[in-house]
Amino acid sequence: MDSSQNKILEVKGLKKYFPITGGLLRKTVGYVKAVDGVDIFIKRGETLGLVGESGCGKSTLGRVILRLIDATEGEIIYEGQNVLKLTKSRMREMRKKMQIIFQDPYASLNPRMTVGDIIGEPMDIFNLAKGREKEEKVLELLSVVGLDIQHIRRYPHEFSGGQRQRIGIARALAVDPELIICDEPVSALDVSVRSQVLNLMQELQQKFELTYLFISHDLSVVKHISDRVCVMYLGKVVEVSDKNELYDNPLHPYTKALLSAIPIPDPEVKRERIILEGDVPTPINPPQGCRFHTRCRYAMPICSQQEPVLKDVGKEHFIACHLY
Amino acid sequence: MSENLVEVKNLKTYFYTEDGVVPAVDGVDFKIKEGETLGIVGESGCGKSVTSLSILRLIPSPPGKIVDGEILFRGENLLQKSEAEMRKIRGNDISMIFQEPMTSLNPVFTVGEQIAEAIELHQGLNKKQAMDKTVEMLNLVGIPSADKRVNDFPHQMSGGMRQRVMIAMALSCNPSLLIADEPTTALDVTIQAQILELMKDLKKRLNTSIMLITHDLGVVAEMAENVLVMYAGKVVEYADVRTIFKEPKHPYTIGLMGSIPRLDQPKEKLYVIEGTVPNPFNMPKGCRFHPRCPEAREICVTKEPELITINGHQVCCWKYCNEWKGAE
Amino acid sequence: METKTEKQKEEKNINQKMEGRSLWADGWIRLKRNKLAMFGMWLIIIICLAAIFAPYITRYDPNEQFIWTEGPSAKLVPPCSKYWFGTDVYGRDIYTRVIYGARISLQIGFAATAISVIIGVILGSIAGYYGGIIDDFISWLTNVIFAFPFLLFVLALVAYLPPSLPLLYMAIGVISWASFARVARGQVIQLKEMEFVEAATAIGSHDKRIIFKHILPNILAPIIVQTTLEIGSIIMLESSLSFLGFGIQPPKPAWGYMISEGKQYFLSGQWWWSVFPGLAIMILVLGFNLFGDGLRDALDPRLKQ
Amino acid sequence: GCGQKPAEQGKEEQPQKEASKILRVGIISNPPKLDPVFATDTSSARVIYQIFETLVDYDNDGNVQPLLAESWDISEDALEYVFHLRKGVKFHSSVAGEPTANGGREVTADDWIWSFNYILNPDTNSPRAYFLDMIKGYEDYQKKKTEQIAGISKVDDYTIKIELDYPFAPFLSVLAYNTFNVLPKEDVEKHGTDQFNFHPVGTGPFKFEEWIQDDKIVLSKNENYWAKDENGNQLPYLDGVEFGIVTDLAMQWTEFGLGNFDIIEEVDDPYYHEAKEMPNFIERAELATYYYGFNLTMAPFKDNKPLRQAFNYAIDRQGLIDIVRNGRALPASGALPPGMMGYDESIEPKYTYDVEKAKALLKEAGYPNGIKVELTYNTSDAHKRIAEALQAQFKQTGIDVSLKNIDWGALLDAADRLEMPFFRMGWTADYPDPDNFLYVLLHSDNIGPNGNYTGFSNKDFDEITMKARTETDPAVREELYKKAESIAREEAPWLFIYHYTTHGLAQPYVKNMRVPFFGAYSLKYTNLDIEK
Amino acid sequence: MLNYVIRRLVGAIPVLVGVIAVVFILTTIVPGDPARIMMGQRGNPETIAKIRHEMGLDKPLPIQFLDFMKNALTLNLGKSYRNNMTVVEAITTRIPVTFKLAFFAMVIAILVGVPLGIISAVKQYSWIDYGAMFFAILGISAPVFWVALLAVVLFCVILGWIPGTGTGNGELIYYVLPSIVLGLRPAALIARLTRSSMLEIVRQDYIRTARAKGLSERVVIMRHALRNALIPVVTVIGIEVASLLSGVVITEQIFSLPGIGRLSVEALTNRDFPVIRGVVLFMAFIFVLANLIVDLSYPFFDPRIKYD
Ligand SMILES: Nc1ncnc2c1ncn2[C@@H]1O[C@H](COP(=O)(O)OP(=O)(O)OP(=O)(O)O)[C@@H](O)[C@H]1O
Ligand SMILES: Nc1ncnc2c1ncn2[C@@H]1O[C@H](COP(=O)(O)OP(=O)(O)OP(=O)(O)O)[C@@H](O)[C@H]1O
Ligand SMILES: [Mg+2]
Ligand SMILES: [Mg+2]
Repeated sequence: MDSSQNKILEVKGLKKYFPITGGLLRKTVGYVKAVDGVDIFIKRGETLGLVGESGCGKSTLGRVILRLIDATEGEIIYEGQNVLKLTKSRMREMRKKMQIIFQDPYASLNPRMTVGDIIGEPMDIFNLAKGREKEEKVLELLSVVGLDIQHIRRYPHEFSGGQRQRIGIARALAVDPELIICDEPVSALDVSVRSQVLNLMQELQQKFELTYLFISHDLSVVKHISDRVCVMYLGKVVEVSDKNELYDNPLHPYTKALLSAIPIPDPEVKRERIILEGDVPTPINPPQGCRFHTRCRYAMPICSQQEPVLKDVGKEHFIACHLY
Repeated sequence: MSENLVEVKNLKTYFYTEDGVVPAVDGVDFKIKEGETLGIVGESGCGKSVTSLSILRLIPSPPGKIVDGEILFRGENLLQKSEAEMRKIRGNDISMIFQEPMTSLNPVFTVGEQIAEAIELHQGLNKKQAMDKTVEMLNLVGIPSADKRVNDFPHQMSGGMRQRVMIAMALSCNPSLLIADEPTTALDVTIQAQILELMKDLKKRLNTSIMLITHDLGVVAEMAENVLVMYAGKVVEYADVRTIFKEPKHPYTIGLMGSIPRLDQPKEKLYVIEGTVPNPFNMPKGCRFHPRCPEAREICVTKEPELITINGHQVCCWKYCNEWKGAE
Repeated sequence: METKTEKQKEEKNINQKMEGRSLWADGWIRLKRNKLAMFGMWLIIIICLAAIFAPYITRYDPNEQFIWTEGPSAKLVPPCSKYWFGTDVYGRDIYTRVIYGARISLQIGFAATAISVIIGVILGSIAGYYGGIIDDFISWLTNVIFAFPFLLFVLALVAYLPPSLPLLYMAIGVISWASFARVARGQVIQLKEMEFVEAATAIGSHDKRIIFKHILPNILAPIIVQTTLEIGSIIMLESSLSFLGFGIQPPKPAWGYMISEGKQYFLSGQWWWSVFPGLAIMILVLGFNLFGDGLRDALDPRLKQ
Repeated sequence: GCGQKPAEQGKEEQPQKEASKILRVGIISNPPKLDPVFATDTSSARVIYQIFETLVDYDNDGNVQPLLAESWDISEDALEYVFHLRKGVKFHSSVAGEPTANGGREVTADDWIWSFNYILNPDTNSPRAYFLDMIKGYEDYQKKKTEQIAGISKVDDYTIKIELDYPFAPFLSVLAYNTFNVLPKEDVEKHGTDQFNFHPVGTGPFKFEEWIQDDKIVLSKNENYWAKDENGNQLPYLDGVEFGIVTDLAMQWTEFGLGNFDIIEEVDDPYYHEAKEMPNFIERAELATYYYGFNLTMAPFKDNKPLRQAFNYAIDRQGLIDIVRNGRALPASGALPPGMMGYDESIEPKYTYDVEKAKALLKEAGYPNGIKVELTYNTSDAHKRIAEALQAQFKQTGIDVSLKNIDWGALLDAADRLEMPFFRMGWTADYPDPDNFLYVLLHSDNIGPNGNYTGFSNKDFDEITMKARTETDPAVREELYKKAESIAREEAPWLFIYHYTTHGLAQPYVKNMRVPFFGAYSLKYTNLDIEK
Repeated sequence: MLNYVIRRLVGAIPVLVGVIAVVFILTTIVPGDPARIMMGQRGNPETIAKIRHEMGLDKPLPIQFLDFMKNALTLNLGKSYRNNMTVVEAITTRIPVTFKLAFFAMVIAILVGVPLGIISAVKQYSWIDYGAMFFAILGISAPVFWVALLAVVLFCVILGWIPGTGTGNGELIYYVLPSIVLGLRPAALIARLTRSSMLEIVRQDYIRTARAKGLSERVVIMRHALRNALIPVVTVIGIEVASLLSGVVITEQIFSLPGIGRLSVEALTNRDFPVIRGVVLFMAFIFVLANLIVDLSYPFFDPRIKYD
């Protein structure tokens, strides 16, 4: 894969602050700094895994990239174009290239539409196909994601979680996208179903030359599916690297703790576990300096004062830590 | 190890709903010895929670009903006890931790009140003593400045803390059996690690038997001594933890093991158990797993297998029976 | 290739028969199981049928005053085989008037509710969807209406406006929309955050499409429930207006107005004049309430899980 | 609002307390005004009659009789009236439990002079001041050209003189109208025009005690009342009066049945049969007419006498009265009620129930196929009942009447402006004189708020009624009014419906119950008594 | 907390202004002239004009509106056209009656509705449940005025248990029947809501937790479930206060109670504009206040809610 130069998407200094309102006139009294200065890039055809604890801003990042919510600051460059600067109609065009799959298979499908309508809708919007042609395409998509073509006239509530997730995938595929942001697509699924979906996603990636931004909090899943992995903590990227590099040689203390916390399904394996003290601080009032220093066992005085920047320590291994 | 603390025999719990009968638990047998940790794994809806609630006789009724079986706790059949006797057991001899620490605590009472309530009830302490004991328990589960946090409401605590409160509540009356129904599923990995560590530690100190329900095989591998694998309301495999992980026998267990991505063993492609969990209103005849089983044969479709024991390793599959060959 | 499409066609033919069950169909199945709701539905249907076929199920004209032809013997006749519910002071057959009265009540119930649904849902959805200053304004408007003593408002309108049925619909409709606006607004705000709406944006839907395809169909269920319950309360409201002497004009047999006329005679022993129309109101409103309640349970997605 | 405390009854029913005789009267609405200068309605009048007194009032047959004036002299030209005041009449010495500003002093000529000047003062804005516009100097006083009204003067402390601009036959009757009472200057000034309403002080048999809005009004006995009965006993016999406000006739009737009221204002038709059997039920004709006005200034009734007559022939008055009103009225063929000067049964045309004639007239009027009109009436059960019955009757002639009710305020407004084609009205005499009917309601001077809501304007009629106003010879007057009445009947500006009766109902233990000539509301409780 | 209360009250001002604006518009578009009504059936045009002038009715509407708002700030709502009483006094003299009526009605509604709802929920799908809910819905479906009528006939006339209408000398017995009649609808609503809310709560995880602790069913329901279940009920009580104010109009009319409802109808028919405005403003304020009180009571039921 000669993709090192081929960045399909690049995010620079992206910030998303949600205002907290209060007071008589609903003035803004503070911000939830959900995403607070993120720089990442995704190469064409790869899968970038995005991991981090709950509330660290993974979903927000995904949504901002698709402009489902407006960014506060920063740039999102998709094939050379700044997505954030596009007009509404240009943005709609752009949506053909970028799609999203959601975590909650129950909430992400309109319960009043049949499967056929759901999958066919993007075709209507972009005038991709009509009538018979559309129906055939829908049927084709259904079989691509491994659903029975008889299901076309059924409603979402008649499906199991895994099947719904397939419908969601089919909908995303309907416009022939290049990049799909997968926001925890398998977290809500059962073990046996999860592997079905994961395999399906991998197959589709090859078949349609897709690029994935794969968001998950499950490190094993991310490791399985990604080429590169990005670790977030409290709205910031702390480490990005090739997957094997990251799992074999984690540098950031947070990544290390995270990796060690995962229970290995093998009773023989006994590992030294790094137990992090305390809970994740809130993004409303993130700690000064390095955001992780309150839970870090290597914390130094500088950590509480100065914010570490993401730097390359070789082999495209980026890390934001004062230790390096 | 000593006596069997709990012995569940042929437990059947059905739900009589408007759409039909759901045999949520359909003939489950297992035992838990004193001090033992039994892990129960299985996919969503396979009857794990119903099994545990049946032991406490907390099945919502209607529509639920325990239709058959015995649950022996220290040799006494819980199913024959009166409601009042059961109440003495609940929270006292057997206590339970639930999956969702966010919703399992009553939002309108302080955590202290909620824990002390059980202590007062079962240990005959007065309010003050109960509150002291509560603080002690919170300290035990590692909540910092417990004497202050007793007065917090659940919403003032993080998920990990709430789960600690749940554990403190469950352990406050020194139960002999602790049922933990997916105690860490809702938590982040780092928090999960803290809680697992805590449970291991407490177990060591208090020698409580634990029935640990989870669908995370990693957690089972780490915590349990024996493992029970359930599928569609039935036990499909039951063995000690090493055996289960090293030599799983049931095709379902094998599939389960193969289908999870592992940090330690990279796989190109995950193993896939085809199909979906059967519709509870319409359970397949014969072996309930046969529609998804790659090795299914004639007999699997027609006849239900029994749980058989091979070297202390119980499995419910025709493959290990004599009839297997004949069915080919 | 050919065989494949052939096969697909075949399958499609099968599919047509195997259409999925929409949430509506599901709701209907649940509703059918609810005995009280079905009882309510039958009450409504029976009364509607009675209203439609009124001339066929009564012998008399609702406005015919028998005292002028039959003399005082036709005045205030207690219920008997000739006049099932008795007659009023003019010798009009109360049974007939109660049956014809259903027409008025239903007409007002449906028409006024329709007006308030239209106003309420439009305003509520706009407020919920666009938020900001539009929301502030519409919410202010709803609050004003809520804070306004309802009955006084209608009384004032009806007392001062020339009485006519359409005006009555309007008057009632114009002030009952607030509850619909509130329901719609709340629902839209909730739905706006749902992932399927986000998904619709992600596939490039316009606002219009999102509102009409994704949001409105999903707020329909609570709106329908609210509508059913509202029809009941509007029927009740109309009857209180008639009772207070406003609204419907004689000789139209409005129930509330019959109660109010009969009230004077109730205390002198002629109970039937006001008791039967009262029962009629109660039964019809009961029907709508039972049915609405049942609908709520049947269409409530929370119960599905 | 009904007096007896059931809980305390047992406790307090001790012998000495039992002597307290409180008359409990049910009235239909909260009186807007207890200040007689401003009151215009009968509910207020009922109370005001107990507190205040005029110079003269009526005997049982409608003749003027002395009240606070013991006698009077009228000049030959009928332009000068001299009143000899009763001595020993005192203002109330207390109001609402507190001493009055006047201290209970005697009424003298000065008080009358002051009272008339106060009532007629343009700044006072009394709605009834114009009743006395025939008094000399009225106009100048209204325009504030004079400090005092010229025509009212003091002769001595117990004699006053009133001069008129022109001879006005019913003048004495107007003085009996219950606006023109004597008022204590000190108290009016103390409370001001605004608040005197809540502290009314007069000379009547009862003193004001308490007024709980919408609930009740309590009066107590005036111990210093000037009148004594024939045996020399101090009047009134009652210790007090309590007016309970119950806005619904059905409820009032119920309360009466429960014994919570001793007297009720009105018995509605449904209870008439029952009430009629009661010993203290009295009914008599009233000087009042119930009619539907035709608007003579707009289509279809404008310049269409046959149409108006057709309407008048189309209704069965007796049937309506018998069946709907239980016979409690007299059919009306004209404007004047029986008992009034100028009323004569024989005056033509007599409107009887004659469908054929009505149809013929309708044809003549240009509506051979019937006609549609809208009747506006004001919201009330009784009016609605009549309207519904007439609506059915009209139908037989091919007259399709649709009904529209509006409230009283809106009806008055529309009537003033002559906006409604066909509307309900009624009239009860302010004073027993045909002038109060024919001139007030049908003279073209009074078109609009003054009382002529039909826009009736007939030269002959105007002339006759105007002439009758100043005529002093009763016989001539009577002839004039008969003539006027016959014009009114012939022209039919109204649909004449019926003449009211008035009635009173009291519990059997109420002694000396009567219904005055002028209507039940003018009953004074001076000699009523309770004997259980 | 105080801060919050002040904020809410200030926030209510635009709503109250809106309410008053609506009343102004209503009272000017209506036919019927207060000055004319005061004159009785026959009026003298000059006197009418003079009275109109004194009432300020000849001023342009916006000026009247501003004058009213200005005066309202100092709680000067003007004087009744009808009997010169100040509007504030007219309202305050009637408050006790209406307040008592509404209060008793609400107490009855809660005392009947909540237990009924609980029993219904606890015995879900039993005949007690069906019966209770059927009667609850019946209670909502029967017109108040009609029930009042039946009640008067039954309890006053036939049985004689209640002495009559009105307020007597203020004895509470006079309030019994009107309160029950008025409380019927809210009682039914509360019962229904308590039931559904209770059913929802007993499905919650923390109820299972409570049971797992070994608490008796009574403690589980009364202690753990009820307080949570009452949260939506409290909201409805707040909303019901508003509809109670409407109900008061009819109830007071039928039972001849001298309260705000009667006052408002009387004012309406007599075009007593200052009183109409005053009453509407008062009712709107009560509505706002009731909702505020409800909101303020949330923290008692639900500690997650805090105002500051
Ligand atoms: N619309 C919003 N308004 C305000 N705050 C928000 C909003 N959406 C998200 N946040 C906050 O932003 C932070 C990041 O949220 P986000 O959903 O991106 O986290 P996440 O990493 O996806 O977590 P999870 O694993 O739980 O999905 C959280 O603290 C969340 O509370
Ligand atoms: N109250 C109930 N009414 C009807 N069916 C029920 C009820 N509770 C559980 N069931 C059914 O019982 C079966 C087993 O449920 P159970 O909760 O034990 O599954 P589980 O193994 O705990 O799953 P999970 O991993 O999702 O917690 C399911 O099919 C479920 O639908
Ligand atoms: Mg997320
Ligand atoms: Mg479970």
